[in-house]
Amino acid sequence: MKKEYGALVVGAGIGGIRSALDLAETGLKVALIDARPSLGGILAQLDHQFPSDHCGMCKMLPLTQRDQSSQYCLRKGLFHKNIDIYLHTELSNLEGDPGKFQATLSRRSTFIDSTRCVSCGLCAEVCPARVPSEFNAGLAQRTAVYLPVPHNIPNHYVVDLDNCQRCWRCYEACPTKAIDFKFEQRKDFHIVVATPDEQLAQDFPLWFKDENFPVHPTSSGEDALKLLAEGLDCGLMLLDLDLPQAEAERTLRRALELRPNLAVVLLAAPGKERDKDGGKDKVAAALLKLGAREVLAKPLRQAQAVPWLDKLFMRLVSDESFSIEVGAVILAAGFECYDPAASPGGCADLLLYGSHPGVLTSLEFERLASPTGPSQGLLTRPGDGKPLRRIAWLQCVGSRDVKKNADLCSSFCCMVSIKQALLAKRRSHDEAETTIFYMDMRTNGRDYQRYRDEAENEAGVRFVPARPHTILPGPDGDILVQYFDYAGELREEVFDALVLAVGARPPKSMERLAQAAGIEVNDSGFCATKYLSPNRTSRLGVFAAGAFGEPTDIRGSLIQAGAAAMGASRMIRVYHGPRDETPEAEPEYTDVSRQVPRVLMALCTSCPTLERNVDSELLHQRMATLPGVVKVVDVQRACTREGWEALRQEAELAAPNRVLIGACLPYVHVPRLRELGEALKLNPALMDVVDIHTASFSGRDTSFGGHAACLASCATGAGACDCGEGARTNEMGSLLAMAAAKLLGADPSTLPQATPVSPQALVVGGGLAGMTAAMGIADQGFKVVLVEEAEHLGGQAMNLRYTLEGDDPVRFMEDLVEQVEKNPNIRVLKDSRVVLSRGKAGRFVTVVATGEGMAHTLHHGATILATGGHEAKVYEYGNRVRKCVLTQLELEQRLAAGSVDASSLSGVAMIQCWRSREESRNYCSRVCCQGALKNILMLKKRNPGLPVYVFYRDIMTTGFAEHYYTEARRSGAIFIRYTPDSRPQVDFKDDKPVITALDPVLGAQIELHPDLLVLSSGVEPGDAAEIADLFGVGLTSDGFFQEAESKWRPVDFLKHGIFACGLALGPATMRDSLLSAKAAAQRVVRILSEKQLSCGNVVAEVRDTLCSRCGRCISVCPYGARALDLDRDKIVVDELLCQGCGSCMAACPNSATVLRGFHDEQVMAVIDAALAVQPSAAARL
Amino acid sequence: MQELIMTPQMQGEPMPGAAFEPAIVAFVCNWCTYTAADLAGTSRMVQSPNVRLVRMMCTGMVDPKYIIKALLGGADAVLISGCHPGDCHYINGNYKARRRVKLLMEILPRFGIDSRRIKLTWVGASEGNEFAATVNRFAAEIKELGPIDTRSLPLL
Amino acid sequence: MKNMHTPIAFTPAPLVFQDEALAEIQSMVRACMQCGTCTASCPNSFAMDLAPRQMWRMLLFGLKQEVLESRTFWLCSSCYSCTLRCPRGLPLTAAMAALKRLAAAEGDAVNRKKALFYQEFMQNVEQNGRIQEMGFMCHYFLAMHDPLLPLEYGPLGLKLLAKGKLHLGDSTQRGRLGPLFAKVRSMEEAS
Amino acid sequence: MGSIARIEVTDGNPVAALQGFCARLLADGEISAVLAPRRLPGNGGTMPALVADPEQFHDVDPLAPSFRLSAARMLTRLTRGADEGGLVAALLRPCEVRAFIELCKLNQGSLENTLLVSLDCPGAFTNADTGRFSGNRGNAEALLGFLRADGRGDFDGMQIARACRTCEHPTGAEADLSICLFGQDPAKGLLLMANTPRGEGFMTRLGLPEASDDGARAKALDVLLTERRAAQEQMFAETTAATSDMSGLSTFLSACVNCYNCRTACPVCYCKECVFLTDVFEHKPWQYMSWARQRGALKMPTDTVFFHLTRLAHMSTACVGCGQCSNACPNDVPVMELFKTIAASTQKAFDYEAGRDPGEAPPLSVFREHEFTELTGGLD
Repeated sequence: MKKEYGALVVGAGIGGIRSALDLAETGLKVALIDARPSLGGILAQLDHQFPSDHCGMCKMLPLTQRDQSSQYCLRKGLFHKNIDIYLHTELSNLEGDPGKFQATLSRRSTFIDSTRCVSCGLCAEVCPARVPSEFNAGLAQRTAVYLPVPHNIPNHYVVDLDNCQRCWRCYEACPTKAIDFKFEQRKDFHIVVATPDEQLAQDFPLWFKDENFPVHPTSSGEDALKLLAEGLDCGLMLLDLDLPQAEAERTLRRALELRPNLAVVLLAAPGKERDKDGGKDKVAAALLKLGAREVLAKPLRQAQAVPWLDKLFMRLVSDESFSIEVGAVILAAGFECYDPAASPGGCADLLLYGSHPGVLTSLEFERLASPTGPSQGLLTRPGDGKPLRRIAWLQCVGSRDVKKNADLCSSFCCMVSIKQALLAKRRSHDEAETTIFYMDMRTNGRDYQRYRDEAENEAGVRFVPARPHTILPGPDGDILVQYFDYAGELREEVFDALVLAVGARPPKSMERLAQAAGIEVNDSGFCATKYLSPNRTSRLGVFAAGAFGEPTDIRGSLIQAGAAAMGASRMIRVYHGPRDETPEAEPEYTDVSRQVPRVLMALCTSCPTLERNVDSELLHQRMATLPGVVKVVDVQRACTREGWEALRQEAELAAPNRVLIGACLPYVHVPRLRELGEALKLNPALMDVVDIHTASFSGRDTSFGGHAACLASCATGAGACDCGEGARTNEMGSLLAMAAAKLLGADPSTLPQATPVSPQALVVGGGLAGMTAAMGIADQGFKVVLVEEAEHLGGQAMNLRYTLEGDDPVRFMEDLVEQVEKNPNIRVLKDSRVVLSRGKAGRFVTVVATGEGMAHTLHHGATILATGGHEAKVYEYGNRVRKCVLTQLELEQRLAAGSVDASSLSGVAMIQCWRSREESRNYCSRVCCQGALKNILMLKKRNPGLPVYVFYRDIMTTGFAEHYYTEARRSGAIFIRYTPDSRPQVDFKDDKPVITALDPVLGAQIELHPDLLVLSSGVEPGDAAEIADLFGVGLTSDGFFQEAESKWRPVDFLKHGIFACGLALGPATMRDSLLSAKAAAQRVVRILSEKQLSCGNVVAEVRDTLCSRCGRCISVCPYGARALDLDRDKIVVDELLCQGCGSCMAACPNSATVLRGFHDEQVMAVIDAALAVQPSAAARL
Repeated sequence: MQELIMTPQMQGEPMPGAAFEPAIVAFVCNWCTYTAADLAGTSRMVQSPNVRLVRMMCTGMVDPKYIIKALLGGADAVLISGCHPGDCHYINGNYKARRRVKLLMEILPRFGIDSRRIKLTWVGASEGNEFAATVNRFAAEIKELGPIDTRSLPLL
Repeated sequence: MKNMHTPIAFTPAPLVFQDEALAEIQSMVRACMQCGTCTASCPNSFAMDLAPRQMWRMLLFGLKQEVLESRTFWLCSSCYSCTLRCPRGLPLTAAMAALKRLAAAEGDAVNRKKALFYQEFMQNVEQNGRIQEMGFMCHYFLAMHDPLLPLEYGPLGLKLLAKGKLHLGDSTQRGRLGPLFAKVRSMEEAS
Repeated sequence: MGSIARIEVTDGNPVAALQGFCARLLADGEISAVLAPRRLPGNGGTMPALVADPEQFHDVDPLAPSFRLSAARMLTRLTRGADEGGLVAALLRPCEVRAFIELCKLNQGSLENTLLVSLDCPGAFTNADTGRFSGNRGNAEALLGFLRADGRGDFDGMQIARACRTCEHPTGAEADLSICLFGQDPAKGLLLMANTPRGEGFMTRLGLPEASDDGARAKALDVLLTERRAAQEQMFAETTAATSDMSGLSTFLSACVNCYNCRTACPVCYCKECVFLTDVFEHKPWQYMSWARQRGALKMPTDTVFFHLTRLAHMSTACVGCGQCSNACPNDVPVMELFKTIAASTQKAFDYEAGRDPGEAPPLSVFREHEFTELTGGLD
């Protein structure tokens, strides 16, 4: 029966994971697939991310309903009740329409059975193949059977068949027989060879004798078909194109009728015949279209044909293709880093990439600086290992380059270079000198300008505005870089290493994915999306998330992913109707709090590693003596279905109220505890899995000799041999004792009852962001109250007249306002203000006062703050005073209204970054560069000869907007760079602006007499201080909302249940606001879609009789989950906000507050168990 | 009620012939350090077998009385390892741990417990080699420092 | 780049497109983003008074006089390395050639004098079907009306003579290219 | 230093003068009651009493060198939460004032509801000796001798408690009003100083005659402090030597019977119930058996050193050195010496002084991003 999923997410990079989590948390089942054998995409290779220079992926994990998902570092892996993860799987076809898609997925086999592999690594030790490792970006080598990413748990090994040398050593070395090359199925894999060439017909059977493939050579197509007709179970047919074309085609068509999934391979004669009549190519192409699999060039040599056919056999037998039914599809396949050594568009020769060890791409540098990298995190040059002390970064490699079909800006490489420069300084304890060569330093995120200033002023990173043209091998293995600085001097510098800030390219499998998903691709090769509907692809029901639509940084990807999740969730709800099936009933567990603790301990003794290294009989005896342990049982291979069944029967027999399983890789079993809990009617919190497997490995001798070998070699024989078995058994014994002690102290009482959720949302602010968010929530069937201060909806976006990409924002806003006002689920309160708000996630109570003095009290489950912002007020240079000085917004409105006639103008000057990116407002307002370009193109369209001069510091056109910057230059606008200390001076002569400034290229003062001066004054947040402390949320120093985590929770607040979006979060274009609004809407739907929010297993409780109300725990709680209830004079814990971090427990001197699962006596018992000295083996004898 | 059958380890001097094996209790945070420990374990970086990891949700949860309990209970050393400042899943748990260890470093060394027996380190999620190196170095250091003298004292 | 740093104070007049020869060259280099790769990769840039990057800039500003006074475009030996490496894909060598033509056509006496070398060269080729070094030299020195010039090229000339590079002249190819030049002239009149 | 007034002493009886002072305090409308030490009927010495009736001051004796328990905890109970009636005036020793300030930082009491009056403290005898000093049993002459000697030297063959001998805070500058004894002739008159605005307000209302500080007090204080700091250094050295290793510490605490009396008497140990009395330390039989087997033999009751170390960790940064712990210990365990020595070093480490300033947050209640990087080897 075909599996049903709410959504299919293609690509398990950070964007994919975010979309999957956002959907899974609203209760939808999600299938998450990725072509790579590991989770995390490019992020698994990055350890630090700007602007916080820290890792923080785990902050993306759900906060409420925590126990549905994994609660450990995301690098290890992801588990969620509603997400099924298929790795090594690609989308091969997508039919049907939204709400009912049929997706066929093809999964390339890894040839290793994931339930058997215990990642002991012995196969990798014996594998002779050496291939550049993708994880370490080619800097290190890996074997053909390898571990894709060291962190992932369960991290099973993978066979890379293409580089496998078929020596089968790994097959022999594997202790648990997890590697399966399907040897025995070879003898019934019949191969039919239809070829007129006798020599080939004789050779084939000989060649494949030792592989014992049954080969049936036939001289013509008919004989082959006869064989098939007689019922031969044929696996592969080789069709020689030397046969007449008609016969070959008939044979192929007939064969596919007899065996629909038969693999047919064409044997094409070598080049010269083909050209004679040119027919063979066309024939091959035709047959391929008909269903032939691939073409193999003749003449075949045994050394090349046998491995090829053997591998094809293995793929045919092991790979599988299955189809699932999904409501919506999200494509989050991300991007590939530009490879300078790529043959057609590469620049390896110019930049010595590949020939000089010191020239690295930014990804390679990232791996170099990572502790799991080739040099264990020491910054040494690959090759001669020289410590890197003088490092240079070269920006825009493979981006902003018209000749390499990359007229786009990858938008993250500038910030990545600054981060890597800071990382290099920190790793080398400030000895490294770092230089960044750039054209425009694109730091247009909200905190990014401060990040750059800090790097430049405090950390001493040197920024050089120049584009090195010549890279030469320097003295003793260093690199000589020649460049022209802005003053026109030719400079030459020597560096230890040169890092190329490589841009983004569409993923390699892009056209295959686009063809499979049926979506169009834009001219840069990325998925085509429109400006004002950013994550809709060309096909309805298929959404683009993360950097798949447009190259963007991690924060952008996450917001895009959230928006795509909202689009998909809305699509599913619209086509499936309100979710009919009732949420599965909460399984009720028997209350064991009255019973004496009885622990059942199950030891999985299946792996050979265990028997050889541990004296299991002594272990059993020791464990039986543990307090509270009533039964110790052995289970064979607990990781398999039948092993798990055996364990369940044992458990039902012993009827324990605690279950402890000693097995390998606990993360595989933890999700299964839920089933066991239902079977035994025992709360899974009273069960635990402990990893006894790693212990049996680590320790001095990792060889497999174990105790036996040690006894033989160790003279004392029965003496206390400290190397092998004694230490292992001790370690395992204490691990189990510790786990048992913890379980003994587990608190069996039921969790505090869940808080019911009022299924309504409150949106404060009726601008573009507020309305989009309200629509996003209302369309998914929830009530929304939209509160707007002004008399009408629309906010700042109503002032826009046209966009850079040529959309019409005016009509877009009119439609949006009309939809919001007509939507039955949205109640609009205009000219009204929030007066008071109390409560927590799921149960907010807010009082809104309307203009006519009416006060509404609203009960809602979540809140979105979208108070927006406005154009910054700039009063210098005659702005607002003189007629000839405008801001970009006024110019846009006048151009649209026609009050400014471009053809009558004789010259226009523009000044960018006016009073932005300076101390009073030290952030880039992100919209003015695009605004300026939009106006320039409009002016030039109406008057091509009009001279336009733009004074700029850095043009911030990230993503595809770069194309319009090139257009603006091509249209004749002259861009003149200025620095904060040589600012253009403006004064006025007979009511016309006169601008004098230094043109750095000419090195000369120029004086312009335009008749219009346009200032880009940037963006300021609305006055949100009052709203902020009404809802108890924070503001940044510039007055924007301070989100919980700028990268991983971009639209959430630290206080759960309140979200923010739009201009109030930071400067944003219309597209950014739309995206953050949709992402915020999906976060709200995540809360509203639950009937009641239950808290996690690990949550704090207050034992009131012991508490002396000192308030220490209130101030120490990072989530503000604790409060002093004045009238009941008690400390009250809000179970929803509490994330179980335990800070309160450590702050309370007399453990008046305790954390479920980590009571003081529990931890003390664990410490005792850890220190209980185990008698060595000798004592037993 | 059975009890934990443990033969008496020693009256004063360690078992003849067996070298001194330090017993080290490590309080590790569930997020970054536990991932590094798993990474060190699965990638076979040799770890001394005498370190027992006690998994806490965050180093901010490590109460000074756990450290005192461990040292008095016979642990030769205590390692507290958490995420780098700024990486903490709970935003500022590691800053609290740092202050509490600072307080203990002022008290316990005055009673002859060598300050090297308590160690606070920050280990990132992918620093498996760093964690293994820290643990191995720490175990070697304690082994050379010798057993803690609380084990033989008739006190608790 | 000798006189680089003397500030050139001027006021760029509003560009009125009456001079479409200049506009045609401007449209070639309009998308320049001043990255300086052309200047750096030009082998003769050491001898140029205005760096190519600055020359394009002044061109965009419409400073035709200052551009025509400089020697930069005359020194371009069209090795095409700047065109190859310009990240904007601009036809820089073609622009240099266009400037030469513009200078020859509208330039002042100094420019016309510099254009003489090219005119004499082409005439020599048109007459003899190939370059006759000796004939060409005589005509060029005569046209330059500068008696000292031959002496300046004296040592170079002897070296070429020793190596047999100075072709004394024969008439086998005479007039062979006549129709080609005629065709080119007719096309020039037509455009 | 705020204005200074004079408390007249008639016919050489300073105690009567202070009783009059208390009565005048009570007469003021804002003060609803006065907490002051009152003589006990039987064996002499004083205990705090909450006097609400002006006539009942006849046996109040704030000057008696008797310090049976710290009144700080009592005051917190009187001033906790919203103030119903008027203020409570409290005559306290400097260490009681500082202990009260520490408790207010922990929301146990509030400074707004009380008028703190601190007395210059010449020190007091241990509870065992208090009864035997004649001055405590009505011998006014002996009391005047004691006050004039600023508590230095022997009285009836006894010295003041070691905690007081090593105390370097004999004056309570943090209180609203201070009654100055040092450098004054108790028979003639005492000085009254106001340290806070509220103290100023009451001073003027009391209408005491103006006075000027002739520096005698500072001189006497100087002499006293040098002597006490020397005694303190000597005590620290002694204790550090005695507890330089764990066996030293265990012999130091060998007499302890886990009665936790020192915790009950300690003013800054504010827990309702000490964690060592809660279920956390109610060990099960098998735990005792396993420890016994582990170590061979097990001292009972267990968790002795554990208790003292944990208490050090909890309150050494708040210890004001009042000595009540040794006072309350039935088996004369030198608890005060141990806690004052450790408290000195932990408070210096965090650059914090218990009770110095109500606004200064206790060390373990604030956390900063960049600090103590030397702990993790310079790694931030």
